[in-house]
Amino acid sequence: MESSIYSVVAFYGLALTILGAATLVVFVRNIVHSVLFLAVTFVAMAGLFLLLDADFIAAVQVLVYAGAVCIMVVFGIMLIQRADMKATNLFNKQLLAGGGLVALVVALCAVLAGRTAWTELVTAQEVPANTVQFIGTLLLSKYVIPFEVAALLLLVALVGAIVIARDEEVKANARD
Amino acid sequence: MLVEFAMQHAWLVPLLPACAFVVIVFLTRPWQKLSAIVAVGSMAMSCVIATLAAYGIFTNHEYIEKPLVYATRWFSLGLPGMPDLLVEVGVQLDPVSAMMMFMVSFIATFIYLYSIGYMEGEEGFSVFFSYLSLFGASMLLLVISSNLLQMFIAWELVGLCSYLLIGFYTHKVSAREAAKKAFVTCRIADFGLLLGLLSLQIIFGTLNLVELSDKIAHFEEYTTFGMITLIAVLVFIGPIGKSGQFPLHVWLPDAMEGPTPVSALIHAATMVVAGVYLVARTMFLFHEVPSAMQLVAVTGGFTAFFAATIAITQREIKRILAYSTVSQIGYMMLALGVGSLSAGLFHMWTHAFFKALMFLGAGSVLHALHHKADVWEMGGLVKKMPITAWTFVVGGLAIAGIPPFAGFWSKDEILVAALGGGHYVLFALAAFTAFLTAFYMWRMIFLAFFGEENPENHPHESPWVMTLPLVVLAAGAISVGWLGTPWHNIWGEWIRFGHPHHGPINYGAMIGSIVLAAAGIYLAYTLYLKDAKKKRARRMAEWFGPVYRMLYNKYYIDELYLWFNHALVDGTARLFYLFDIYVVDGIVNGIGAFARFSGDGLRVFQSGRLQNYVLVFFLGVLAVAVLMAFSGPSATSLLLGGVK
Amino acid sequence: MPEISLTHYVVLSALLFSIGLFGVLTKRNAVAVLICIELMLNAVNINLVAFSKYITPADFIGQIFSIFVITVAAAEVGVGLAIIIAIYRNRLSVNLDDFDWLKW
Amino acid sequence: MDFPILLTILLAPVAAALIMVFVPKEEHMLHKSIAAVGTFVSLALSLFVYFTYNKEIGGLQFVFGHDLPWIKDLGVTFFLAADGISLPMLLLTNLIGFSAVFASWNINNRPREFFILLMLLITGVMGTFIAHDLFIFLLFYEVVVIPIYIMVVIWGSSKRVTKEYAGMKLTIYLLIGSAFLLAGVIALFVKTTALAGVPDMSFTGMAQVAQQLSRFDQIWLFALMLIGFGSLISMWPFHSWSPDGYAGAPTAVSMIHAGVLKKIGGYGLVKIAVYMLPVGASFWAPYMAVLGIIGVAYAAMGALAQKDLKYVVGYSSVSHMGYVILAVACLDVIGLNGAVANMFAHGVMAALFFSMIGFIYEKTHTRWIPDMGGLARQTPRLAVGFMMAAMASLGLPGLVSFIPEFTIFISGFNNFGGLAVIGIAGIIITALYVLRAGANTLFGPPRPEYNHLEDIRGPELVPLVVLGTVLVVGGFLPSLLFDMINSGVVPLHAAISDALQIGGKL
Repeated sequence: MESSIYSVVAFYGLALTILGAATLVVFVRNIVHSVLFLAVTFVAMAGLFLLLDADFIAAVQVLVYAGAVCIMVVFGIMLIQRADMKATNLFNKQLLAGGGLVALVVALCAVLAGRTAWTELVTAQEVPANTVQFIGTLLLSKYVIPFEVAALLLLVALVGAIVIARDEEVKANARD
Repeated sequence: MLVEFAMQHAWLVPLLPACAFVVIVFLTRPWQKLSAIVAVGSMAMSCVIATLAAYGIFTNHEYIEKPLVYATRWFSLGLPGMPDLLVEVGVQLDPVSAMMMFMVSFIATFIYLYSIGYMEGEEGFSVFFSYLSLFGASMLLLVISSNLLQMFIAWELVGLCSYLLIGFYTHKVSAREAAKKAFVTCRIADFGLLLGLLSLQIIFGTLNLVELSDKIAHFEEYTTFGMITLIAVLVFIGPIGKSGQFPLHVWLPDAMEGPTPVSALIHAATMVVAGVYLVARTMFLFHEVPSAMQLVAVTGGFTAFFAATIAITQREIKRILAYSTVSQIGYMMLALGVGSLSAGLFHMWTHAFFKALMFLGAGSVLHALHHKADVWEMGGLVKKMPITAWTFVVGGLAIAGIPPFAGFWSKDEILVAALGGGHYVLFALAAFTAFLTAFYMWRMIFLAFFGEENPENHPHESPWVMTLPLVVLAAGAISVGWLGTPWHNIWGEWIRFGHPHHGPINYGAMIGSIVLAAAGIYLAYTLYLKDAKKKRARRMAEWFGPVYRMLYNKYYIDELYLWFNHALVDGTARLFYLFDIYVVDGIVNGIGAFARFSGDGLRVFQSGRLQNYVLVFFLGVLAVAVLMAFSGPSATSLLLGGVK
Repeated sequence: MPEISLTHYVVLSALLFSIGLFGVLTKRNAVAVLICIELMLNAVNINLVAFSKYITPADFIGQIFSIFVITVAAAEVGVGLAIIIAIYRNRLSVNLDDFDWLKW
Repeated sequence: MDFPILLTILLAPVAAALIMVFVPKEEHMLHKSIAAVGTFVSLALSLFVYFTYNKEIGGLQFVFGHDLPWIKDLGVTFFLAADGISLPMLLLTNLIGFSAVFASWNINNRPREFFILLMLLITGVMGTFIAHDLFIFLLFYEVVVIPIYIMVVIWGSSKRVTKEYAGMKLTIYLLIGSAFLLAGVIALFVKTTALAGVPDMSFTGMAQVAQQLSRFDQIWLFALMLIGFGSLISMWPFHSWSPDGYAGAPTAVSMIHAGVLKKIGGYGLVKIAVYMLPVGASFWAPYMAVLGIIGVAYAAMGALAQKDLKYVVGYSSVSHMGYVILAVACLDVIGLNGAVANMFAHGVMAALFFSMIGFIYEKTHTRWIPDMGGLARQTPRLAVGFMMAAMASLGLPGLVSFIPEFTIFISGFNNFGGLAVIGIAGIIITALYVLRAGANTLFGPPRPEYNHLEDIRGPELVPLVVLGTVLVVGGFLPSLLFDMINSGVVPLHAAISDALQIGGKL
């Protein structure tokens, strides 16, 4: 099993970045800043995927999340928020209850993580070098149906998003 | 030949008027004259058939003991061979029903004829005749019934016709109330009768008159004496209501709200004596129970006296006649109760003629005076309406019991029967009532037809369709009693229960009753005609103030019943209704409200905020995860539905 | 020598998930909630990829699964934003506290 | 087994409803005509069936679908059949259904939807009467409930209670009743299947097994069914939906509900509960009799206190159903005959009553008795119909309801003696309230504000003619009705007696 010091350092570095950025996403008071830190989180996560020998996922992560999703969110914000972006991202009254629940979740996860005998599950097998080829083959053979369904889902989501977001006036114009 | 035909087709007698009813309702209603002709014609044909059939019965002694019965199955329940309940309908012809059939159809024919004149120009002329036809059909059906259930049906149908005809002037509140009162009062009585019939059916398994009379003759095989007494009393409740006996007489005077021909036909001559007829038909039952006979006699005697006292003080011509009817039916009941079926039915027979006559006369007067009914406002009508007046006088003589008019013979026979049976108190009551009857009848006659004319009135004699029935009935009122003179009692030969009765002629009772009647007439003459100027009557009324008021207000019985109805029945009904709304429905609504309130309570958790729901959702997830993690495989498998 | 094991990734994933959950539960802004959902989905992806590497490296189940998750997430963001925009157009607000229509 | 005539009767209204779906909704007259034709086909065919049924042979005739599995594993077949008990009910349904179409002739608020729902309602009711399978019976019963709710809420009228309340009460009450029934049926099914080994939901098949059940089982199963059918037939104290429901419902629904739907309860009691669980029935009979008699007297008193015409008839129908329960409790040939016949008679009478009240309400816009009077002058034909119904209601001989009541009285008096007298005394109170309502509505001085009223005419006369004819014909020829019912009751009673002999020994 690979265990170079670089990977350890890289892991902790990336993990801290991810957690720190994610925390800021939640806690900053300006929604645009939140999105910015979200992008940071996503990029750091792509690094993490590289550590996990998942090159293709890492690429997708950067393209889809850091690229498309973040941009889309920013566009969304631009459409709906006031010009003044201060105090656009506040907490509601559930702060304490939410915190308590999250603490419980964390505690449970900790207990479960500690109790689970991970070493018994882990294999000594290596991840094949060329992940893209394998993924491509699998997606178009074994997982072809889910793949097509996913394509369909995207199409439906595309149409749905347009229909939902479209303005009444636009609709009226389109009819004319 | 014709007689044979009539006897075999006696069912046509009620059927013809029934057809007339249908024809008038559905076809000839728009043409008044035609409707009247249909009604009168059908009844006349019925009368012809009835007369022929009666002739057939009365020329053959055999039918006295063994009635001629044609019957057929009406419906049955249970296995065809051995039914649990078999009801037959049929025709029973014997002297009693033949006499009654003839009497009803004969009088009805003339009253229908009279109605053409009386109802002329009234709204609903055709409808009136259709009702009359329906009544004729029902009454004749009642008369010829071979089965008590069939009789009960006809009994109720005549009640319906009575209801419809009393309330004929639908726009009058008084008519509406009177009709309702008549129906409900009779209904109360019919409840008793129905219970009696049910008991008979259950105990003896049949309601056919002939079979019943055979079985009841030795009722010990079926039931106890107490039960048979109870049944007799229950059966008698029916006649109490229908024939206006105390204490259910209250509807009959009010029934005078109907058109006068109706009063004459239904509430004097035919329907109200149906009770007498029923008791006569079920004599085999009463005969077995002396105490029930006693009850009949006492009820009759008391009612006769009681109604006569009320009649003395009344002012409206038809009301006086109505109380007189109640009183006379009391006589009939008295006769039946003391065991003389022939005397009771004989009085019914004569009464039908003279009372119908008097009612029609009263109708003629009302027609002339435009429905001014108070006898004190009449007077001297004899000059303008001679036929009406003199026929009325004939009726008055008949009812007072002056020989040789019809009423004398029948009343005398009742008195003799009461005396012969040893019922001295009832005899005294009946004799005194005879005096009262003569008095109040002649009071009315003197006040209305003699004395000074009231200048406000402009009477005129009625047309021939009205006077012809008067004359015919007057002839009847004179002569029909000769059938049953003590010297040659043809009536008693034929119409009787058990063996014919041949006692010695009681001249004492005969002379006594003539004297009483004459005294009554004389008293009326002095008070209201000879010394009318002296206002003695007025002063007497003042002397006996409380008594007079009590009599004038009919012993306050109506008020008592009204109070009972309003306070007790309506009050209880109200109570039941409130109980229903607040208790029974309260429980139902309470259950509904419980569901609603618990829903309201639970709604607090339904904040409508998405994040709230997420919170709860994750709490649930957490709980499930904890359960799965810490309670071993059994809980996990439970949650996952047994999937490993 | 501290070795980076599966446990590390799982714990990281759990923490990221918790942060996301916290955000979902407590943020007022609908867009923020949407973002936090993305965080939670990413936490799941870390798990999937980590399991893929350590447990079934040859089958790529985890990786393929995470691709589908990403797909769904993208679709979700698209539709979610559309809904938010539509709501905003009606109510001029993206504050989730103003929306309690689920009550009816 | 040639032409599936029962199925045709059942589906004719459905076909009418289907056609209506494709007719434009503005064509009011066309919708009404289609509904009339659909119900007329059913009526004509059911008359044909009624008169061609062989009463000498008796038993099930015109059988359809006994080999047509519906749910195979539960032994459910689409079994339609008619016998002497169901045929009068089928005929009644069609008489009333046909009249109800004409009683609703003046509906102009969404007539298409109204008549479609009405057709479904009629079909559901017919289905319960000709189903010979317990499951199909329940299925049709549930079909009935929903249209009623919608019809009450949309076309009903609010007086003492709102129409929403009335519709809700009606629906929920009946559903709760049917929940008890359902529980009973399921338990019965489980018990009989365990006993017989093979599931069979047909009445006869199930009854043969069920009659063998132990005394204890029969008693509690019958109790469940009694509550279920009891709430349907408005047995005291489960009656309170009836007056409110009828008052809120539109005319046609009141007619069908009071006329036939209620009778499903009585029909089920006779043909399911008593037939399958005779030992339970004989255990509960005295209690049923008491409840029936309370119902008679209590509801009659309640009716006396009413001032709204529909409430009077609503309470009166509860009162009349008391007689039916009393009659069923007698468990003898006369009583069972009387029960079925009285259901028929009351159905005709109540439907006529409600249709006439409906017309009165339509024309005067009131049902409040003190606000009326003298209508006999202004609307004589209406008055005739009203009085006929009133007279039938008080059991006037010569109309169809007298003989059934008479048989019930005989049987009740025979079995329960003095207790039944209280019930019989109900005829006096009935006379009082019916005459009071009739007199105060129709007679007395005519009111000037009603001078412009038009009497019923044309299609509006159909209910009066159809139902009035049945009232009179049934009154004078009771054998037409009783021979039919008797042919169904006698074998049923024989089966009960045999089972009672064994006494549920298993």
